[in-house]
Amino acid sequence: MTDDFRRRCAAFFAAHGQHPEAVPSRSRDPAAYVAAARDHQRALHGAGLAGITWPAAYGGLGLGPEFRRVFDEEAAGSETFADLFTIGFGMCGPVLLALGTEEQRRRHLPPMLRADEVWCQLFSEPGAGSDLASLSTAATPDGDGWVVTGQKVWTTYAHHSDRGLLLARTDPGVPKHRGLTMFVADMAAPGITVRPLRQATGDAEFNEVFLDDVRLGPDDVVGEVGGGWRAATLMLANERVALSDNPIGSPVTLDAVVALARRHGRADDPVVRRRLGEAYVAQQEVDLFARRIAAEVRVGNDPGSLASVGKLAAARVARQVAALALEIAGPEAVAWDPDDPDGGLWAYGELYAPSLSIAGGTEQIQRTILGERVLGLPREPQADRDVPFRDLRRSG
Amino acid sequence: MTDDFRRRCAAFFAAHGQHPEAVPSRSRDPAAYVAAARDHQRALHGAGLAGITWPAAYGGLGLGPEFRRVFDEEAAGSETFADLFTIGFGMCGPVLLALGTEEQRRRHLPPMLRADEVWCQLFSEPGAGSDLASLSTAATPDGDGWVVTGQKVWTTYAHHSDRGLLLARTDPGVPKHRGLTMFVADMAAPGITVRPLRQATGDAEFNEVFLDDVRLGPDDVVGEVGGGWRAATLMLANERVALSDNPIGSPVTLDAVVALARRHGRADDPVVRRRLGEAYVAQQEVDLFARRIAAEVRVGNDPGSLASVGKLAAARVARQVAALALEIAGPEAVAWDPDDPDGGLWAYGELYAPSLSIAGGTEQIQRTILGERVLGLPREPQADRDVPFRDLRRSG
Amino acid sequence: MALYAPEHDDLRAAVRGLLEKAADSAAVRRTVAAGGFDAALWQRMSGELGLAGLAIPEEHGGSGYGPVELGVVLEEIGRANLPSPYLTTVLAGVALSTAGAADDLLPVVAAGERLATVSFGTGWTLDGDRVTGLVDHVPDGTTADRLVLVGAPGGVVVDLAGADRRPLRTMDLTRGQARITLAGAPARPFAAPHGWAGRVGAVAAVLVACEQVGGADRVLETASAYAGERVQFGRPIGSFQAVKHLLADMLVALELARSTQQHALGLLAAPGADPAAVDAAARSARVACSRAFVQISSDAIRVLGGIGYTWEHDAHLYFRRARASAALFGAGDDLDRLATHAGLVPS
Amino acid sequence: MALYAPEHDDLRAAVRGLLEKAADSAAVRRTVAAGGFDAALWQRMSGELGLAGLAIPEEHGGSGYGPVELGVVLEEIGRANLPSPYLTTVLAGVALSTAGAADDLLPVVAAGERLATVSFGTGWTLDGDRVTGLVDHVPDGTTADRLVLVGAPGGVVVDLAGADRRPLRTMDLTRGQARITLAGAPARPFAAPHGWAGRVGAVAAVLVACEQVGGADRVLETASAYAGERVQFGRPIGSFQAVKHLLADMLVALELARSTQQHALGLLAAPGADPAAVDAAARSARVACSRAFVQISSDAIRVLGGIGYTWEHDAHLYFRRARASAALFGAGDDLDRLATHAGLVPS
Repeated sequence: MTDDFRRRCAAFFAAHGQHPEAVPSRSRDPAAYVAAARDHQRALHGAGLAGITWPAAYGGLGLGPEFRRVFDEEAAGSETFADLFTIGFGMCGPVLLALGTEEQRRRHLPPMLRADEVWCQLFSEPGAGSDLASLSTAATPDGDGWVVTGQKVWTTYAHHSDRGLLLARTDPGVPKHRGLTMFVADMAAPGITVRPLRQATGDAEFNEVFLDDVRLGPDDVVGEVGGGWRAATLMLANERVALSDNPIGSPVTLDAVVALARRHGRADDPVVRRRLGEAYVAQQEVDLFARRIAAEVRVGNDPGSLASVGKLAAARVARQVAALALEIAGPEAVAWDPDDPDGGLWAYGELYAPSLSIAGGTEQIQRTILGERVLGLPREPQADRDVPFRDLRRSG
Repeated sequence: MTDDFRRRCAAFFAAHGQHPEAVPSRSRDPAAYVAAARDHQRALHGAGLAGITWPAAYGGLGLGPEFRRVFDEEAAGSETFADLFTIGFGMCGPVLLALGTEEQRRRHLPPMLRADEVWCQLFSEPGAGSDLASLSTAATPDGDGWVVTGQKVWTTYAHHSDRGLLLARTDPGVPKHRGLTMFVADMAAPGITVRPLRQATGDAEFNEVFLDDVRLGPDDVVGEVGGGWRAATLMLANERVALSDNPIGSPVTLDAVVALARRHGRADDPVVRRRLGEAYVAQQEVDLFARRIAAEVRVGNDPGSLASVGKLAAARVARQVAALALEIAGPEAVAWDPDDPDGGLWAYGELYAPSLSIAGGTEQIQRTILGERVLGLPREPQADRDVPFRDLRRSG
Repeated sequence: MALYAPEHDDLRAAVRGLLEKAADSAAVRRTVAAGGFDAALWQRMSGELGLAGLAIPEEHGGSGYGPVELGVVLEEIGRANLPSPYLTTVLAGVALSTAGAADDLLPVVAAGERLATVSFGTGWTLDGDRVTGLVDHVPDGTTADRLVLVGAPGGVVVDLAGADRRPLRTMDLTRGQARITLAGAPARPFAAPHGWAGRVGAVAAVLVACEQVGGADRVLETASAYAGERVQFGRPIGSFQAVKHLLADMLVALELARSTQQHALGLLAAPGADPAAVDAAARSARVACSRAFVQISSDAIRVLGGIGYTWEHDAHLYFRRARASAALFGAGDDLDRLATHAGLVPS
Repeated sequence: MALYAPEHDDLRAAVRGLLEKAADSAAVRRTVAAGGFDAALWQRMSGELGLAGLAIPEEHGGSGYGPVELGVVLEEIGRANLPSPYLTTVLAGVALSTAGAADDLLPVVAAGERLATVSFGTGWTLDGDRVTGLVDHVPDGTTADRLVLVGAPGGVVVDLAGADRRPLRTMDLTRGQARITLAGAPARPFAAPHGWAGRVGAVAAVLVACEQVGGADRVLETASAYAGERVQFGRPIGSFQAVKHLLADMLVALELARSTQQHALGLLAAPGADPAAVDAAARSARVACSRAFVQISSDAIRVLGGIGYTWEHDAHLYFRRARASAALFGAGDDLDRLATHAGLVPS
C-alpha cells in the first residue's frame, strides 16, 4: 500500500534530490543555505510530499507513520535541510497540533509546511539555561493582549525565522513553574531585535533576541495562560526525539574519516583500524537507537525521556569521530594550507562537537531526566519549588 | 648526613629484604602473610630502622623526612607489607601522635613499631558508609568508663589485629557530627566478635566486627569526648595521604602485564604497544604524584585533600592495567588450566580493581572533597546538618 | 516495526515465571556450588516449555521458530544469571539444522535429551571419520554430549563420551569451559552451504549478546532499586547526582547495546539478508553488548559500594559472567573486521 | 625536595605581574586579530625582565639559568594564552647553546633582538652551506628570523630572511605555523654532541608541557569561579555534584599532569641524568599534559555552557591552543616509545 507513495518519493529525489556536499555550506554561506532549504521544501510541498503524517486539514498528507519511514528510506543520501526545519516540523508543529487552537493550526501549519514561514524557539535566557523555568522575560497583560519585554539567547536561526514559540512569565507571584505562558511571536513585530552570536567555530547560527515592549494579541497564547511549563515540557520532549531521530550532524562524519584514513595510507594501521571499528560501533548504536525510538513513536509509546539516550550518545560519537580525525590527520589537522578548501574541516569538527553537549539541554540535564523519569530515582530536594518566582535567588 | 643511614638500610635489605613474590600470598595464605609481616617489622625494629620520623620517646628514631626518603629508596624492590601496616603506621599512629595523651603514646606506639600490636580502624557501619558521621554504634557512660554496643563493617585485617581506633556515638541528642568520640579498643576485649567477610575475589581481608557491651575505660578516649569527628577527619586525611604515597597494590602490575605481552608474542603489536604506553603514563602519573605529595608533607604543607587525586588515579590505573591484561591474555584470562599457578591472576586483578574505588572513601566522596576543599566550590545544601542524630532519616 | 510481537511477550513471561520460581539467587548459588547445571530445571525448560527445540525445524522434532525466540529465552537466562547449557545447545542445533546435518541427532537435542556445544577453533584435522587435535576453551565442554566443530567447507560432529576433556578454572562461576584433546576420536563430518561458518558465527555472537543484555538489564534494575532505598546524608543515594548520573550512563550503555542486539536479531531472522550486513550487525552487537554488560556490572559494584563487593552479593557473579562471555566464540577480531565494514578495506 | 625555590616564585610573580597588566584578554584578542605577536610586550619581556636570555650561558649574553626557569615563564605564558615567540626562541637558544654553536647569534637572541624557531622535520638535505627541502608545520615560522634544523649528527641554522615561507591556517589563533621551502638557502651547519637531537626533543616536549599546564591551570580557575557564581535552580551550579565532580576530574587530570611535568623538568635540570630516563620523562609529560589541557579546556566549555561556546569567551582560544600544542614537534610516536620504556622492547 506504500508502493505508489514510494515511487513518488523516488521520482521526487531523482528529480530534486541534492547531494549534501552540493548544497551551500550552512557554516560558510548561511543565507544561501536557508534559501536552498526553502526552495527544497517548496518543491516537496509542490510534489505533495510535505507533512506526511500531519492532518490534511492543515496541509499535511494525513498518512500513517509507515509512510514517513518509506520517505526516509528514499531520502537517504539526499540533503534534508533538517538543521533548519527540525525546530518547525519536529518541535513547534507538534506543539501546535497538540495544544494550539483550531484557528492557530489552520493559520500557522500550512505556511510552515510550504516553508513560507520558518520557525524558531524562544526559550533560553542569559539567566535561565538548564533552569529554564526561572526565565524572566515578562509578558504583562495590556488590554486584551500582552506586552513582552526581556531577552532570549541561543535562539537557533532566529535571524532567518518568521515566527517563533515564545515562553514568557505572565505571573511572577507564583512558583516559577506555574507562572509561565507560551505564545506565538511574529519575528517581524516591532520591538524584536535579533543579534547573531558568533560561536567558537566562527559560525553564527545562534542569536540573542531582544524583546522591547512587543505587543501580542489574545490569539497568540498557545495552550493555557499559566500553562506554559506544560507546553515547554512537551516541546522539549519533542526536541529530544527530533535530535535522536535526526541527530544534528557534525560535518566530520565516519565516512569522511574513512576517506581521510585512506588518503593518509592508514588502511592497514592496526591502531587506526581498531579505533575506527570502535567509532563504527558507536555510530551504529546511535543510528539503531534512533530507528528504535522512531518505531516506538510510531506505535504510540512516549519515548520522550528515553530519547535523552540518543542525545547523549550522538554528542559522544561526534566527539569520538572528531578526535579520531584529528589523530589521523596529525599536524595537518591543526595547520593547513589556505588553498585547501577542506583543510580546516577536522579542526572545525573538533570545535563543533562541544556544542552538541550543550544545545538542547546539557548532558547533566539529560542524565537527570534518564535517572528520574526512566529509572525512577528520587529527585534532589529542591528548595525553590514552592517559592514565588519574585523571591527566588537568581544569577546576575 | 644521610649516608650512614643509607648504608644501614642497604645492609638491612641485603640481609632481610624479601622479594614481593617470595612472600606468602596475602590472598591465598593470609595467616602466613601476617606472620611474615610481623617478623619483618621486628627485624626492622631490631636493626634500628622502625619509626624513622617518630619521636624517640615513643620508640622512633626522631629523624627528618629526608631519612624516610632514603629508606624508601633502599627498600625499593623489597616487600614492605604495607597492606598490613598502613593502618597502624600511616593512620592510627599519626592520630595518636597528634591527639593522644602522653600516656597513650607511650603505651601504644612502641608495641605498634615492634609489630607486637597490629592496629585496625573501626569506623564504617552497615548504615554508615559514605555518610560516616551517621554511625550508630553507641558508647554509653558507665561508671567512669563506657559500654559500647553496635556493629562495624569493612574492617580491614580486624581478625589479625590487636587493637583498633573505634569511632562511636556518645551523644545522640546533638547533630550527628558533634556526638562522636574516638576510643582505643582492645580487640581481645570481652564482647568483641570478629567475623571475616568474603569479598568478590574470594579473599577475606575485611570483617564484620560485633560489639556487645564492650567495656572501655576513661583512658581509652582519644582526644575530646564529643570530638570524635575531628579525630576521624584527621585519620581520614592521613589515610588519603597513605593511600597516595603507597597505593594499595593490585597484584596485576604494569611489569606483570609487560611480561604477559612478551610471553604472548605481542611485543610488536601496535595496539598493545599503544595501550601499554598509555598505562605506563598513567602509572607514572600516580607514582610521581605520590612522590610530590610526600614532598609536600615533608615541607609541612597539608596535602590531606589534594591526596584524593592520588586515590582516584590509583584506582583508575589499577582498572586500566587489569583490563589491559585481560585483553592481552584473551580467552586464557577467563579460563585457565588448574595446574597453572598464575592462571587466575588476570581474573583476580580484574575482580580486585573495583575494591580500590570503594575502600577508603568512594570515588564520589573523593571528588566532593576535591571540589569543595581544593577548588573551593560551594557545598550542597544539607538538610541534616543541624538535626539531632536521633531524629535523622537513616537506612534500614 | 517492533522486533517483538505479543507472542514473544508470552514466551518471555513463561520463561521468566519459571526462572523466578526455580532459579532465584539462592538456587543459582546452589548450582554454582555444586558445579554444572540444574538438571531438573533443564528438564522443565526443554520438556514443559519446549525451549531446547525452539529453533529446530518441526520435521526434526522442534517447533521451527528462529533466532528471535532464542533471543527472548537467552535474555531471561541472562537476567537470572542461570548456569545452563542452553546457549551452547541451541547454537549447536542452529549449526546442524542450517547445514542440514545430523538429522538423527536433532530430535534428541530438541527434546533436551542430549546436550551439545560448538567450537570455532581451528586446531583440529579430519582424517576420514576420525578427528585429531586440541579444541580449547569449549564452553560447557565438560557437560556436553556432542561437540560441533565449525569449519569450512563443512563441519564435524564429535561424540564427547570418550573424549579427553580437562575442565578449566573459570572466572565465570556459572559456565564451565573445557580443553578437549581429540586423538583420532570418532567423528561425523558433514557438508554445509557456502557461508555457513560465518552465519553460525554471527548467530553465536548475537545469542551471547542477548544473554548479556538480559544480565545487564537485571543488574541495572538491582542497582537502581538499591540507590532508591539506601539512605546516606538523610536521603536516598539515588537522589545524589553522582549516583543518579552514573546509573543514567549505565542506562545509556544498555539501551544503545539493546538497539544493536535487536537490529542484529532482526537481520538474522530476515530471509535473504546480505551476509556482510549480518556479519557487521552481529559483530557490532557483540562489541556493544559485551562492553555494556562489563560496564554495567562493574559500575553496579560502585553503586552498591562495600555490600556489592561481598561474595554474598550477586553483583560479582554477573561481573564475572560479563567478562567471560565477552571472550566466547572468538570475539577477538571484531573491531578490525568492523573497520572493514566501515569502508576501511585493508590493502 | 620541591622543584621550585623562592627565587622561582619571584620570577613567576614578575612575569605574571607583567602579563596581567600588558596581556589581559582584551590585549590578547587585539594581538590575535592583528596576527603575530605584541612586539612592545616582547621588548619588555626580553629587555626589562631578560626572559629571552634566561637559559643562554652568561658568556653569550644570557643569564645562565636552565629549563626550570624557562618552565616558570612558559607556565605564565600558557596561563595568559599569550601569542608569543617565546617558546620557539628559547628552544632554539637551548638547541644552539647545548651544541656550542652559533656563538654570534646567541647574544642577539638573548637580547630578544632576533627570533628563532626549531624544526625536527627531516625533509631537507645539506649541500655544503646550502640547504634544500621542505620544512612543514614550523611554529612561529612566519615571524622567526632564524630556523634551527635539528638533525644528526648536528644541526643547521638557516636565515629565513629570504626564504619562501607560506603561512598556514591554524586552529590555534595564538600561534602561527609556516611551510618553509628551502631551495639552496644559505645555511650554517654545526656539529653537536652525541644525543643532542634527543635532548633538544626532550626539552621541546617539556617546555610545551609547561605551557600546557599553565593554560590548563588558568582554564580550571576560570571554570571553577564561574561554577561558584552562576546560579541555576536557586543555587550555584558548582554546588551540584554533576558540575562539582566534573571540575574535580579536571583537577585530577591537572595535578597528575603537573607531577609528570615537574618531574621531567627536574630531570632536565639534573646534571648527568640518564638520557633514556629523560626521554621517558619528557614523553610522559607531553602525553599527560597534552591530554590534560585538551580535557580541561574542552570540559570547561561544558561547565560554562552556552556562554563558553561563544566567540567572545576565551574558552575556545584555550581549547584551540590545547589541540594544536599537542601536535607540536613530532609528538606522534610517544606512546610507542613509552611502551619500550615500560619494558616492551620491540623485536
